[in-house]
Amino acid sequence: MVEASMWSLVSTIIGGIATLAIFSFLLKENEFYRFFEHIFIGLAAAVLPLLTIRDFLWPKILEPMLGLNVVVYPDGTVSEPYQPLSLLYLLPMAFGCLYYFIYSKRHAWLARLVIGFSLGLSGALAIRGFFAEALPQIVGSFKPLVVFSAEGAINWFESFNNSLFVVTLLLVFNYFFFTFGKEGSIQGKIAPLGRPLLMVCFGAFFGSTVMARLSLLVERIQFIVRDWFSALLQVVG
Amino acid sequence: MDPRTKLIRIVTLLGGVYFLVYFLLPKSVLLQLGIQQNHESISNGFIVVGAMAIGLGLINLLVGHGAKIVFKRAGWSNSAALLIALAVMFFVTCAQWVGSLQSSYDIREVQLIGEFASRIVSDDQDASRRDTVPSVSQRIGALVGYGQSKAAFMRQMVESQDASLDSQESRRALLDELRIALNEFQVGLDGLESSRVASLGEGNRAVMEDLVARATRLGGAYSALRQSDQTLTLFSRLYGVLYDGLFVQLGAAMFSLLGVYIAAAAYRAFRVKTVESALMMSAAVIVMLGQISAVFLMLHLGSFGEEAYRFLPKVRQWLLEVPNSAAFRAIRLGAGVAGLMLAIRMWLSIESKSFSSDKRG
Amino acid sequence: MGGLEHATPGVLAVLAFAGWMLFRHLAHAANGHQQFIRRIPGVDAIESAVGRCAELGRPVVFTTALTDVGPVLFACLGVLHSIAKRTAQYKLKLIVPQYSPEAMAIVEDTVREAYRSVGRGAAFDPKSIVFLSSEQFAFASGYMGLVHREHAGAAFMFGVFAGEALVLAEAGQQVGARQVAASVSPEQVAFFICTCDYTLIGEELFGASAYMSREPVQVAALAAQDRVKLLVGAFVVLGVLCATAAQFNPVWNSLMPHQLVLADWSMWKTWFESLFSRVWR
Amino acid sequence: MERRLIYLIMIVAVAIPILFEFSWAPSRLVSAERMYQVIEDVRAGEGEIALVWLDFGPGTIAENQPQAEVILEHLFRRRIPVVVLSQYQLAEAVLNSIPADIASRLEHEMPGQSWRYGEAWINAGYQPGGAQMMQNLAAAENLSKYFGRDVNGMPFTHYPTFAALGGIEKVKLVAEVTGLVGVFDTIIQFFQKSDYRPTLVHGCTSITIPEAYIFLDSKQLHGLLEGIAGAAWYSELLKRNHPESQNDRLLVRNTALIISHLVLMMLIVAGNIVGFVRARRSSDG
Repeated sequence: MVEASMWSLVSTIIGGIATLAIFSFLLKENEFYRFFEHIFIGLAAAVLPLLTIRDFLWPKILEPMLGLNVVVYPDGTVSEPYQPLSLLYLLPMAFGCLYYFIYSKRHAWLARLVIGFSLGLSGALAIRGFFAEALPQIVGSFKPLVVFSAEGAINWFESFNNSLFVVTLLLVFNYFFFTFGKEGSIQGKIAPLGRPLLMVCFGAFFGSTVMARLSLLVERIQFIVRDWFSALLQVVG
Repeated sequence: MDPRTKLIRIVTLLGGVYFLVYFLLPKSVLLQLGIQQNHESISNGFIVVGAMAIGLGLINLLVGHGAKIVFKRAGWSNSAALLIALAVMFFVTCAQWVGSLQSSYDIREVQLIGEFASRIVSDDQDASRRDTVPSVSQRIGALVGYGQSKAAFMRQMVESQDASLDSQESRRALLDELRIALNEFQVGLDGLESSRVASLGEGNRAVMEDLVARATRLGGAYSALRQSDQTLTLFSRLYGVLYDGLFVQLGAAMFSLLGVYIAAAAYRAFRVKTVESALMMSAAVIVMLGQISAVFLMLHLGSFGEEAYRFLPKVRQWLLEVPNSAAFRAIRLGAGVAGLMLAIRMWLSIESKSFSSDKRG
Repeated sequence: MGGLEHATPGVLAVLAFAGWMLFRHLAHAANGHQQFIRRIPGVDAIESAVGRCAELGRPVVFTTALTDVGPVLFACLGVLHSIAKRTAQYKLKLIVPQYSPEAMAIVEDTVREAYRSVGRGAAFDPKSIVFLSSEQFAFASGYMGLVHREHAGAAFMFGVFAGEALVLAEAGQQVGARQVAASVSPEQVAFFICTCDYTLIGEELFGASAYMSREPVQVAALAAQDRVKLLVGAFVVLGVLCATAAQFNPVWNSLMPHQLVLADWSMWKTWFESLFSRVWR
Repeated sequence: MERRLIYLIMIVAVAIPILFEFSWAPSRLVSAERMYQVIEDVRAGEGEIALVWLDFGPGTIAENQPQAEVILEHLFRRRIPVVVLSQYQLAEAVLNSIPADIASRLEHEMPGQSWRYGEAWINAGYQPGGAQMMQNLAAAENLSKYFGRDVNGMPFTHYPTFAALGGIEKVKLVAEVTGLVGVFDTIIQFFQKSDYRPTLVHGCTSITIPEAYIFLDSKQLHGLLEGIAGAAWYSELLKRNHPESQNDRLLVRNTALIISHLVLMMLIVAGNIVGFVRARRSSDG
């Protein structure tokens, strides 16, 4: 048990030093911060590509291609037949390697092939994504301006809410027209009304973001005050 | 338009064709065309193209910071620290991965006993496969032979590890579970061997299914122990320190700066100068008060405190559900339409001049 | 309301309408039709910020932050192209910190193209396109250090942002840079309003790109976009009226417009068959 | 100098409640109550599961981890089998640690009962590919075959509970816990079929709370945890039904959050006063 806690002790202490290095930026940009800034960029650059290989390229692409996913039973039969079609993955892999022609002066256009391909791909997906997300949103906006309660009387609170919702939606929607609203047109006159309503929305964002940001600070201080200090005491003690 | 640009535009079109066809055609047609059945591997193919770009960032860093070191430019020592961190993390991550791959293959060799036994039963029941595989007695003979050799290897491993008394309590529990599973498996295997099963009639199949259960338990116990051992290797420890100790903490620390920055931004910029900033601030304060209404209970303000504790979250809920949702939905729908138009332009390569490549080499 | 896995006839009609609007306005632009675009205040702030840098001789920083290859990157390129032309003309140092390797290739081409278009192709320095990291906060920490060390005079933040937006804006604020931001991520707009000199909200980014470059393709897309938005707006108004009428007489529920758009192929088939048989009889 | 003074004030305001470990009751959040009911009403029969996306890493662990913990604790208590997975590479650490911690906490609380890996939950690991992967997953007829192996390389078929999973219609609940941009939209836009859309709940960092409300309104989203405050109130609801449930560290953190909110609002008032005085002085001068 001692050996395991020694490693986690080292991990916590290094984590505390790294946190204080980043916090030192609050005083001013300094060497201590700059050193850990570069360490952070270096670690990130190593972790990201390897995780893509380890969690996707290897299990889903390379293992089937090399036949390593096939289990050979003691009697010579196999768990699943080798899929020669998986070798077709070599085509997109070769095509994807064209990215690296970015660095060549003469053949940079080859990189444009694969970049264009991914532009076309993300364009097509964005088309489907728009309809899948927008349609329920539009249908959700069909709110009756007058709402009756079960007993048949007008429910004023719901009616007010729905009317305010629809008016706000249309005014803000109207704010984002760019090729209408020539001087003197109605649309041009009511367009500015959208901006104050937007401010209510951004105020709500600011208020809820305060909670988000402070939570991060709380967690860091809790780590320093609780975990790091007790790790230091253990080492010193 | 030069041939290269034409080729780029055709490839861009092809990039989007598959997914647009998949979206535009009804499912029934897709099934008839056989697209639906192969959709997963086709999609994986597209993901592979993007995954190949993972080295780009690495090359940029190596070239940029490498040049700084070689030519001893300002800040080269930090660049050296960056590249060392990159190399160490790369090596440790690879070593840890290779170690876990090796142990997962070892685990698979034990697990295949259970898989193979259940496969013998299922193949025997499937008329179409029965004649493509060896006879039941041959297969069971191979199973028993393989099972005995694996059991002997694991018994020897368990006994050697029993001798080393310093292992932790949790590991001892895993070792005990493996020993029990091993003995159970040995009983099942010996029973199968002695019963000389030649065909899988009603009675014999129960013996086999019993062995499958025992082998599966053995596989589970062995994999639990090996996975626990895997976390104790040097490279796993180093990976833990670098990943959890350094990388995770640096990320969390960077993000936490926002906690103090937001305070500075609120103090400096949240000044009521215009109607708009007054509206923005009052909405922000209403939302904040709704999030911390518990404070009114703590300040012992009597009935006012209770009333505020109950009322403020409702006001916040109303502001978020009505004015905010309406305004934000309008932003989202507008941006959605703009995105749709740009998506069509991108797919059809209706590019703006700044991106057109007529003059590019 | 079920999900949308495959397009319904209604969705195809809306997509066809969008395509038609785009090609119609592209044709107008090709014939030299001058399309009206309302004045976007943020764009004037961009030009004055670059001018200030020319006076002080301090570098200009332009970042597309987390924007990956996609529709938003296109809009940012329109603005970057205009700014790069100005920095080329004023012989100012332009630095473009990058997050996405894929986007970086396109950004580099756009800046090289801008320098070439004002006859200063030789002055373009590929090292001005600086790759920092593709991890969000490693990128932010690199950007903070860069803005401080280069003592940036103007900082432009255009595109998709997340939590790091405030870190980027605070870094520019600390060195006294003139800052203009345009974010399609609404949750970050509140911070940019607090910390920047001017903030373009949501789609104004697309509008600014067309307004600054005045390129036929971008202007046509903006015009087409407004027509499709008009369709969506009319759809909402129609739906609200039906929903309100349905409170008085439930028959209106069957006339709700979305049912038309969401009806899949089999429903249309049955409608036509019943219509056809009624007409035939 | 002003800026650094503000930084110091905030750090001290946050550190005090943590140092002295005092905690107040959390604020009541209506959305957390509704989400509690949504998970309480989930019915998962044979071969039916919950998908829990842990799409967060070091940056937003402070808000997302408590949310993931209360959601998993509730699903584990209701014995609903869970597949944890992620669209984010850097979520690897939390995919392993959080379910394991909750399972051992529950086993500690209720000796004799077990929440073992492979029975209560399984870790399908990192799923790259964004929208393409998501529509692939939605179209899969057999999720066990689609995932193939868990993050340790073990086949899904090895674990009886997860050996024969059907398609998307067998997913009775999808929980997305994230602070990232775009991953939540990917689920909203692509994880559906024309005849089935699973119940979706969401643990979001507070910054995206206003955005999530439009999806609650359009019924694309059925439950929402609003940052740490949402997780704190949800843990309070769990505690009411399961008194032994522990949430003290979360409540201390939530209290520090409340105090820092108060300090920040005072800074806004101070900022306005200073601004007003300076404006007055410059107009007099």
